[in-house]
Amino acid sequence: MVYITAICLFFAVAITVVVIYFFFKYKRKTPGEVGVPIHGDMRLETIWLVVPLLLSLTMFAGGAVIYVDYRRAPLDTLDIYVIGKQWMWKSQQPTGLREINELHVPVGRNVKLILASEDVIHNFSIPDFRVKMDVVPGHYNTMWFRPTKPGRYHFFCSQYCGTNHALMGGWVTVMEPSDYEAWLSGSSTADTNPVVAGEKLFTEKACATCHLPDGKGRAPSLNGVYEGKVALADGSTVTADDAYLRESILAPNAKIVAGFQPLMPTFQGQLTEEEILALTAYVKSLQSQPVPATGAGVAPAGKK
Amino acid sequence: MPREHYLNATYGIRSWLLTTDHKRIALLYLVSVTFFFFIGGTFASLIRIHLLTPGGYLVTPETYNKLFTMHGVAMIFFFLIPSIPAVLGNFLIPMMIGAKDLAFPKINLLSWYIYLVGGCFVLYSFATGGLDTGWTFYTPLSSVYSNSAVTPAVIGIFINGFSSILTGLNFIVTVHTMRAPGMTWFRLPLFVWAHYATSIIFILGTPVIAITLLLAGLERMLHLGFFNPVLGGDPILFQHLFWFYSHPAVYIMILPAMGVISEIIPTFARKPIFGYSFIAGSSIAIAVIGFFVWAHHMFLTGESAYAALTFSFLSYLVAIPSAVKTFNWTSTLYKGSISWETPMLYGLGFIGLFLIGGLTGLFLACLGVDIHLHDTYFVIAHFHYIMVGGAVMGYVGGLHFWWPKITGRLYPEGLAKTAAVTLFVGFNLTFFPQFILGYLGMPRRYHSYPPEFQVFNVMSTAGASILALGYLLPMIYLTWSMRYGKVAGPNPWPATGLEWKTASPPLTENFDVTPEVNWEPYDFDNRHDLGLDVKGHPSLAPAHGDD
Amino acid sequence: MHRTGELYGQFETLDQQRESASLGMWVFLVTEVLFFGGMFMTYTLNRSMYPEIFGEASRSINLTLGAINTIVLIGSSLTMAMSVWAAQVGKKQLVTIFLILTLILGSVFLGIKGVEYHEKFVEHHVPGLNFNFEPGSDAGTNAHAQLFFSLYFAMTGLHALHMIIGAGLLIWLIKESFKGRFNTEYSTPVDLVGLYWHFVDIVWIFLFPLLYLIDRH
Amino acid sequence: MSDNSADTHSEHHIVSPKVYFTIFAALMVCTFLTVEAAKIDLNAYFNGLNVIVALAIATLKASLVVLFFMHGKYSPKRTKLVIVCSVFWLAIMLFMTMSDYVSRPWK
Repeated sequence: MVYITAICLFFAVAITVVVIYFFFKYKRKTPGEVGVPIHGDMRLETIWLVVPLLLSLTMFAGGAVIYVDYRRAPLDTLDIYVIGKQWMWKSQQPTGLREINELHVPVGRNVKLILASEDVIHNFSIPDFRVKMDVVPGHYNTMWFRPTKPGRYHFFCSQYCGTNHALMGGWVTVMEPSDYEAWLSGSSTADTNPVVAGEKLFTEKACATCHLPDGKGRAPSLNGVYEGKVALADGSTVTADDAYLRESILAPNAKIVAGFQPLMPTFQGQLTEEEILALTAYVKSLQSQPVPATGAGVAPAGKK
Repeated sequence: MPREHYLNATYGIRSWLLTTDHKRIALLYLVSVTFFFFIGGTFASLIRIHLLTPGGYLVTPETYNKLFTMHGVAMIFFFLIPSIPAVLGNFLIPMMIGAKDLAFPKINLLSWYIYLVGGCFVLYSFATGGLDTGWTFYTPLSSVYSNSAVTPAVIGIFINGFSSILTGLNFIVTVHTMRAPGMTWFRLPLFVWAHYATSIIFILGTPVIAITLLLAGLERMLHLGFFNPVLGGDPILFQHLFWFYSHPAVYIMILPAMGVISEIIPTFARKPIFGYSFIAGSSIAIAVIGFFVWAHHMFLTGESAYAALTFSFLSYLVAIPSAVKTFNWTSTLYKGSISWETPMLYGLGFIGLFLIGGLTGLFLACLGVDIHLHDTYFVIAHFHYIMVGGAVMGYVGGLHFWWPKITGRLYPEGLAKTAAVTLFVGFNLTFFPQFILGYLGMPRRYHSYPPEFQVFNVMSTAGASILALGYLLPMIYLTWSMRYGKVAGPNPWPATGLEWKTASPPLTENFDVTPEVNWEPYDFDNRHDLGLDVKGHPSLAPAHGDD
Repeated sequence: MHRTGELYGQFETLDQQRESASLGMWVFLVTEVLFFGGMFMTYTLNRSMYPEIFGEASRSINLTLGAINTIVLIGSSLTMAMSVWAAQVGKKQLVTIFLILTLILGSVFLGIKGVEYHEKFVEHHVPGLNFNFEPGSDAGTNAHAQLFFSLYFAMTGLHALHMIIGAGLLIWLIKESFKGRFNTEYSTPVDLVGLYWHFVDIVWIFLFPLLYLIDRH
Repeated sequence: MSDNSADTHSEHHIVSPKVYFTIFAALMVCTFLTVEAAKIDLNAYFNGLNVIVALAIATLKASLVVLFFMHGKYSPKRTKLVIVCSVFWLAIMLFMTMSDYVSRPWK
């Protein structure tokens, strides 16, 4: 940023000064005067083709490094779900604690936000942390940051989303880890726990009738599936991340697990974003469960 | 002034509404784009007044959202895109290449009518419920959630697209087949090159926005699901299709302005333009590369990181031809004979503002920096520097430059200089603070904002009032000059283009006899017909280089 | 601009006029390619997201009628090309006859298209109007099948609109041709409408496999 | 009036009806082939082969129409450039947009 600013300032100032200098230096003296007929210069053209090109490539490279780092979250993150809807933000801590237009995070931890939208495109933006990401209905986006100083910081919706777009903001509170723990335990209750809610949905929506834990059902066992490698019917493999789980719930036939039939109905339009998150959280909680030898979505050996 | 010219050849309202004369059609456009400019300008003024206070008490949030949307739609689709091509381009291209008219005069008139019909739909939308989707019409907000009059607006822009397409088609064919004897491609004025490049974008880009908005409109009317995730569609696809046109559309706005500046600078520096072929080539390069960069508007939508890297890289490439142009313009001034007349002041202003606008684009093309600046006031400031500082300055400068040709009369020079300076100062005061606001993190399209941002907003509003004055002044004295201005004569500056070889105002068929071109462009030294003091020149260094 | 015979005032020669008109038409067709291109883009993405359901939905449209229509339309392209030829060699009567044949074939195409649309209407396959893909299909399948049919109707509808415009142009050409306006010297309108007609044919050549022939095995 | 007038006569090239009928016959054969090809499960050999074959045949047919019915083969270079541009830009739109979608998986 400083680098780009320096280069841009240099060119802006240099060209402006040169233009103004020429304006005075070569001001017309007599009405009939004509300028010197210079048509061009190949060497100069080459210089100002190549030099800006090289400079801009360094700018590109610098920006690319930051961006790649930003798009690839580290592994040891604190995952918080954030759902945008016209015109409020709901966030949910890993313990299930929910907040509206507020977000509490501990200082010095890598925090990953998993963003979902109930309606239109929003954008979760924390200018003080230099981060933002669109919140797009229909799929998850993630963003991550590492707060370094306790305090309260504004967050905004940066993608225009309708009438009260400007009011769709709130505060991030960055706390000392101990304060954060205290804050978490002070308000968490079992019924808000997404794993519990997800387990309930898992039965209610009849997922449990096919996805048997022992792998003997009509559908793969979900034990240990999260973050594991899943072998698909077409021979490829995918990592079972949030996006994959979401897709499997909403468009089950898109990726069929090897050895299974495409039997599952879609749940598109039947689950709210929050319910999908709860189900995902429940499936995640099965990560530590023993993986059956056969009939699993993920082969035990293939586990990371 | 000539006794008979295109303005008085025939009389009556019919002779204007049914004219196929490219010069008269240009004037019809002039009136209609000015109308839309004032509509858009009114919305802008209300926005700036509203933003004086952080709470924003002047209008409701709904109204505010409609104001900035309608400001964008009116200004972009109905002012900026047609402004220079349809007014100045229409008026000048046939004359510059020595033709009697465009290749398809009736289609030219048809484009104006299509523009009017599209404009009526959009005005209807403004009048009945307004439009609150943002000019970008992002789905599913526009196609499902908005309660405003989206459908007529979308239809209006769809229809208006055909006006652009037909104008572009006309220009391309005209430049290919209607050039006068001796008018080779490399003798074309750079204004024509710029319009040729613009027309390429008209032809290749506009149909895509037309079909995209049509699909979004169908989605809204019939509850289809092309871009609606609830029905299985993908909202990001809309953005891809939208920006496939709308990013090149930025070049539709700026390329013709660059063309104007490339005419003004050699004329008032009275020397050949530096690196003619590089300026011509860079216009084409911008038009072509401009099509490969669109997804840089989408770095944070969750698009593939590989795609983001590619598009960022290509975005830097498109910056190069613009830089080449700027360097060449600057070098043209070197050892010139620079006159400080009004069009040249606009030329100077253009270079300064375009420089800032272009260079701040480098920040936004930079992936890492864009994470912070995306969708903030920094973006607003950046594209206003390009579109207002660049395109509008070019347009107003061009109007001043060719005003004697269009009307046969000169405007009051003193007033005109005052207006040019007012515009420059007002513009910078309006938009420079917005760069700072953006850097501080103020998101765009906010009807109320945290109080810490107020200082810069007040500065911006103050600047906007100066800017408004700067636009009113030319309106008044240009209108005045049509009747009372000093008679200009065929070539008042003097300039080298073919358009200055005919009377001011020109005859209906432009030239008495088809001209024959046997000189190079901007070649003041060998043009003894201009009445300049060629011999008085200190050093006639042999011309070298690429020309 | 005044006009001398078939030469408009802004042009110097008939050659220049013909050249301009032909280039103009080609450039116009470029915009048409990109215009349909937006829809092909939407189609490509949606099909790649829901390949199975697109296949299922495609199998529910009438292949026989689609294939017949393809033949009819290519046939009309042939007669159109023949009328251009007839104009070039100065057989004025043949021009009219081939134009009429083209118009008839074009109308047959539109007629068959109408029959297909009617079938879809009866089957509740028209998006937005009580759309129901198959009795008992779930919400997701329904939505995705509706995407297919939205594209089917948007693409074939836009194509049919072009056909109707083309038919209008043909009627005008037939009228002019009756007056014997087209000859070896001047046949620009026939050439241009010919280009347009062939383009519409080309669009169909792509629409046919993309809409009718997904997973027919 | 224009430097391209040398090209104009080639644009007036007369194609004989025999060529037209041959092309028509070829188009008919292609139509038959594309329908039959769709009925075979080519995807079993190579995933997506069905689409590739269908599009290849369609492209062939379209090329025949452009080259012969539309006289593309006998047109001036400029017209050929226009045709190539349209295809190229369509390809940019399809290819670059799809490149985003297929490269989404990131880790």
